[in-house]
Amino acid sequence: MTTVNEPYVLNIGPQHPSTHGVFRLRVVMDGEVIRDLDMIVGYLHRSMEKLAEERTYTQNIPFTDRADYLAAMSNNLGVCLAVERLAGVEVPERASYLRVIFAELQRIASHAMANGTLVSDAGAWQTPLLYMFREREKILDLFEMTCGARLTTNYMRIGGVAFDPPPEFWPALQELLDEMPARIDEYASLVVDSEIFLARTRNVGVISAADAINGSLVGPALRGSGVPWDLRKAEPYCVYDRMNFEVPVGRHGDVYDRFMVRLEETRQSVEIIKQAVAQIPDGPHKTDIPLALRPPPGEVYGRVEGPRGELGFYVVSDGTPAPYRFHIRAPSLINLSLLREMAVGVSLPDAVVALGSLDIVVGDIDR
Amino acid sequence: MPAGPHQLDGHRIAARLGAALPGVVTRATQEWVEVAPERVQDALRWLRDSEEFDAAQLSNLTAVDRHTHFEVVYHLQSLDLNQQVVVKAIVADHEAPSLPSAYPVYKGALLQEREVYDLMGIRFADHPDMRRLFLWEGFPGHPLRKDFLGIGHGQTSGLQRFPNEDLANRDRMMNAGNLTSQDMPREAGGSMASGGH
Amino acid sequence: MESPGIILAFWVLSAITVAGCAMVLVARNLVHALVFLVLAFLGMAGLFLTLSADFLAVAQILIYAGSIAVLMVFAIMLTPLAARDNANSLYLLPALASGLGMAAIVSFVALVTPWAELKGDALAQNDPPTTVAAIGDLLLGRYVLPFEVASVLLFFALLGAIVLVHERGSRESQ
Amino acid sequence: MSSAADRRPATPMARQILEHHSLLSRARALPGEARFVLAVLTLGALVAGAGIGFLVVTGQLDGRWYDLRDLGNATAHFRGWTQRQGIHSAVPYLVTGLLGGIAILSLVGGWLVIGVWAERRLIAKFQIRQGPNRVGPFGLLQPLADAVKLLQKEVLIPIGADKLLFFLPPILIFIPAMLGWGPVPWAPKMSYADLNVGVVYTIAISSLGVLAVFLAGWSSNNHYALLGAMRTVAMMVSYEIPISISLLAIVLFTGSLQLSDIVAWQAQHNVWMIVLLPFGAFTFLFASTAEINRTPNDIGEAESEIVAGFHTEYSGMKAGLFLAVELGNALLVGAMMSTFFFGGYSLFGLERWIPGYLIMGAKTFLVYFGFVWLRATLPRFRLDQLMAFAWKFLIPLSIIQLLFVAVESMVVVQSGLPGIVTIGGSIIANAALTFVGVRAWANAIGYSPKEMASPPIMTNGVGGLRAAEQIRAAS
Repeated sequence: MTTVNEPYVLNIGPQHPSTHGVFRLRVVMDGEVIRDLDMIVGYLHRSMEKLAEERTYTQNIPFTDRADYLAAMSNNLGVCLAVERLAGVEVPERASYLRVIFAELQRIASHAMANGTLVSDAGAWQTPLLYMFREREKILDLFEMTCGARLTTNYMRIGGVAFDPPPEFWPALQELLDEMPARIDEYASLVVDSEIFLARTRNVGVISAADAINGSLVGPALRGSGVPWDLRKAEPYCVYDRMNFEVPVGRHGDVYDRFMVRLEETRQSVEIIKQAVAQIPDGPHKTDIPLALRPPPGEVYGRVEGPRGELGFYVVSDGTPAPYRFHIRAPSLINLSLLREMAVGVSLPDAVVALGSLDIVVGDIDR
Repeated sequence: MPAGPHQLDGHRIAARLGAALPGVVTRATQEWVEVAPERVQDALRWLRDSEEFDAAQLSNLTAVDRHTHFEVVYHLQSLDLNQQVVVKAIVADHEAPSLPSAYPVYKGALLQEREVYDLMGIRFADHPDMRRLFLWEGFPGHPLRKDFLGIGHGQTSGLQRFPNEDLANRDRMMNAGNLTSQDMPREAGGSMASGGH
Repeated sequence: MESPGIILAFWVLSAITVAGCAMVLVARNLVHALVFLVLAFLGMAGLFLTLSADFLAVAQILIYAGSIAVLMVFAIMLTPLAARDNANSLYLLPALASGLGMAAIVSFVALVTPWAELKGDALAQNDPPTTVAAIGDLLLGRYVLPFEVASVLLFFALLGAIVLVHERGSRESQ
Repeated sequence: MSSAADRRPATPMARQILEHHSLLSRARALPGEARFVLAVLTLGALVAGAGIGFLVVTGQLDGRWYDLRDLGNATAHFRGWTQRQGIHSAVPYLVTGLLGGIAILSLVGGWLVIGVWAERRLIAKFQIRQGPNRVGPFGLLQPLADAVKLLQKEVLIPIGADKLLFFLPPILIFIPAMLGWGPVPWAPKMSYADLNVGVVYTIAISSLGVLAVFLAGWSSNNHYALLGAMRTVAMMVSYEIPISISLLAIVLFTGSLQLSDIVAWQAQHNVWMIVLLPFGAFTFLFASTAEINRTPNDIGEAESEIVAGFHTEYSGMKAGLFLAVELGNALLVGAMMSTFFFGGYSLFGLERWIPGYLIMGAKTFLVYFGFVWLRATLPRFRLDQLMAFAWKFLIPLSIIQLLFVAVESMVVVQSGLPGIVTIGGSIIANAALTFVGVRAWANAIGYSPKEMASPPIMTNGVGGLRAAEQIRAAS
């Protein structure tokens, strides 16, 4: 007695509640089980890398805001560090501290979003997401206080940061830092202790450490698989070498581990910001550089640990004010390399959660 | 120094790689090692498996159009040893470029090679899924090539000169503190500088 | 105490039931046929209600309209390569003949059987009749043997289904 | 709890939204005369309430037609009046029947409106938002605005849809949702149809919704809809069994299938079924959430997976009907839950003074609040987990509980011992079954949530595969 199963094609996206943007999965399904998967991206492709070749280095910073719009600060930081190394620009110490503070604030905001949407993908009716939005909102308020923008901040500059935070920034930041640990515990009690959440995320979307390394996974996805790789430790930039923090790594490499790694990283980020606030010196917040910055011919691959992992900027200069080649190594895109391995053979809900755990930002994928 | 803090000297890699796989290395500089395009897979596999370099992860893969040829750049890294290796391969054929795929060595090359194919037009042999990534099938051309929507009169794309820039006075230009945005004439008709206000 | 309303309802429901059954035969679409079948079941439940057999009516809805229909839903959904429309039947004449034969037998039995009708005072005393208790008494008293035999039969059918599925599953896992 | 920073709106816009409908600011804005009238009205209402309360307590209202604690009085008086007037007996039947039907429809309709509003406001509160607060006071008119919006939206029919069957399901699913309210006892003699097979009727009616769901999913010609329909059908079929078994346990105790008898039994023994049958109550609640497609069992319309499940393709008021039925079913389950497990209209003798339907309504809304709470808090199960939970956990344990109850009910009915002994013993035995048996069974089928939760390992090192293996070995 044999049964003939008819596979059918399901189009998940481009507009679907769990694809987090205009992202399409073309899935061949057999009942509830995924037999094949093809991802179709590019709906948000703006060809930033081509546009960048017509702009000066400073003019290219706002593009990076729009690439990963949930981690604009980290993207700004990455491009600034790369170009600074290429052009040999020194950064004042205060600026480095400010960069660390804002990059870590951005990490908290981004992880809040990532974890919140992951729990929403697991079926919680937005409550954890909105709880996490509460703190994200305060962080965005801090951004607004400092540079006038909330999402696409365009705050970092080559040679420093655009503005020194206003006086009312520091008490507000302190208030946030004081309440943050309790808030994180609150998320944990809301989500992590839920057995349904455990049942949905444990042993789902498992990636072994070896596969994760070979598949170029970075960030929480890599650390969730147990690999202690964090560029803030491995290749300290700014003043991360003066900060005391730990790197969380997962035990099984499943969705739950990725979630927990992000949650723990939020705690560590709070610690880093506290230390940075304690240590920050007075002084100028930026070096003045020529608007038409002409780095010497050469190339550089600058990278930072963004919320989604290694965020690289490969910049080739030919001595003109515009980069000859400007490539963004987008963690969101490259983390998707193993999506097919994660999703084929499991049921649709598991695939949705696995996709959510990779924390993709479509702007970052398509650029 | 544009090289990363943990980036290995290209000469050192070239020496080892050349000793293990003769004829693979074509050139080496301080920053990178250049390998023969048809033997990219061998070189990458050797680098991945070698004890000394242990380049377990393909960190970044991209390509640069040099008008006459393409440079495909591989940024490899060893997580355990915390070091970076930069490998380049020159694809000489600018019209129909092709290169062996890194996918059999690094699964992480899957989407990066598709991206390079889509935007640069470099075909990767033995890639399991060589399709466009961002642009639709049938999109004319590969937009990151320098000759895409080519500018005539022997010019190339890219800002050769910053608009309103006083090329005669280099000192003034590089003088820190002298150049703030107020200094730039805003009303310089349709210039690119005023686009970013 | 047959009020005209009840009689009217009886005829209307009968018409619905018969029409539903006829449409099951005529419908070319499996799912449409299923919907008409459910309509016939519901009409039948209504008929039971008009006959003061409320438990039977509810059981009819629960078992036939609820469960059997869902079973058929599953059968339709799990039939491999089932097109939306029925193919032309090769057995039209035999089916018609056997159907008419069945109808004749059922009508004959219904007409010939001496039904134990309640009339006059007996009907008045039993208003409203408590069918649940009566059915329970009958099932576990007078008709206990057929009831148990039916249970055992169903139980073995269940076992058989499990065995069939289990065998296939274990073969797949090997 | 909440610091000052919590209450401070972040932006001027937020502040404006917050203060727009503040009750205090509205009261302040009233002119003096209006405030005086308001005070007089409040005082009058208080006096009238006290007077009615006095009449009720002294028993002067008992049995009068205006004794509104039980609308059965009014009906009986109306019937007697028509008899005395020599009107044909069909007339009062028709009139009361029509009135009852209208009452149920309007009651359910009114509750839907309140339910939509309450759900949105409550979930907003759970989610530290404001919720609808622009249309009418406290956003109370928001459901009406939504309904109007849905009504004027275009009803789209997909090209590949089966036109007839696409049209039917919103209606088909509405009918059982209304019929289900029939046997609910609101007060001692107050229910639309106090069927002697009420329990079976309830189960039968709830099983009818499956078909509409399937038809909706099938006729839409949409994979999401079909997936949702199949999920829902599979789930409903599985969860009808534990519901039936847990209700059977109640029937064994009360010895009647009539809902009013079940409530009367609980009132008479002064015990709620939830105390007597905690596992049964849990089963009923959980299985009901599956039956009516609510979190954590809303896999039939799991938003993050299959968009909207079986009603993906429905738009306009058809979608509105689906949503209304979903909400109405939640309220219906609330009413059933309070009838079966929370003593229905009885409240330990207080129903003597408080109208039964108010008690019943309060209990229903409490259960409904529980549903909203669940929805606001819990993630969703996966289909296979839900099925496993039904078949491996709920059904076997329900059957074990049924065996317990069979013995207990024999003792309660036939031993002749005082109720406090027999029922008290049953409570203890069932509680033991619930708290010991459930754990033992969970262990037996290999479920251990505590081992699943494990925090990540914190490390200071940096490395790749080798470091990962070292860390794993060390922990």
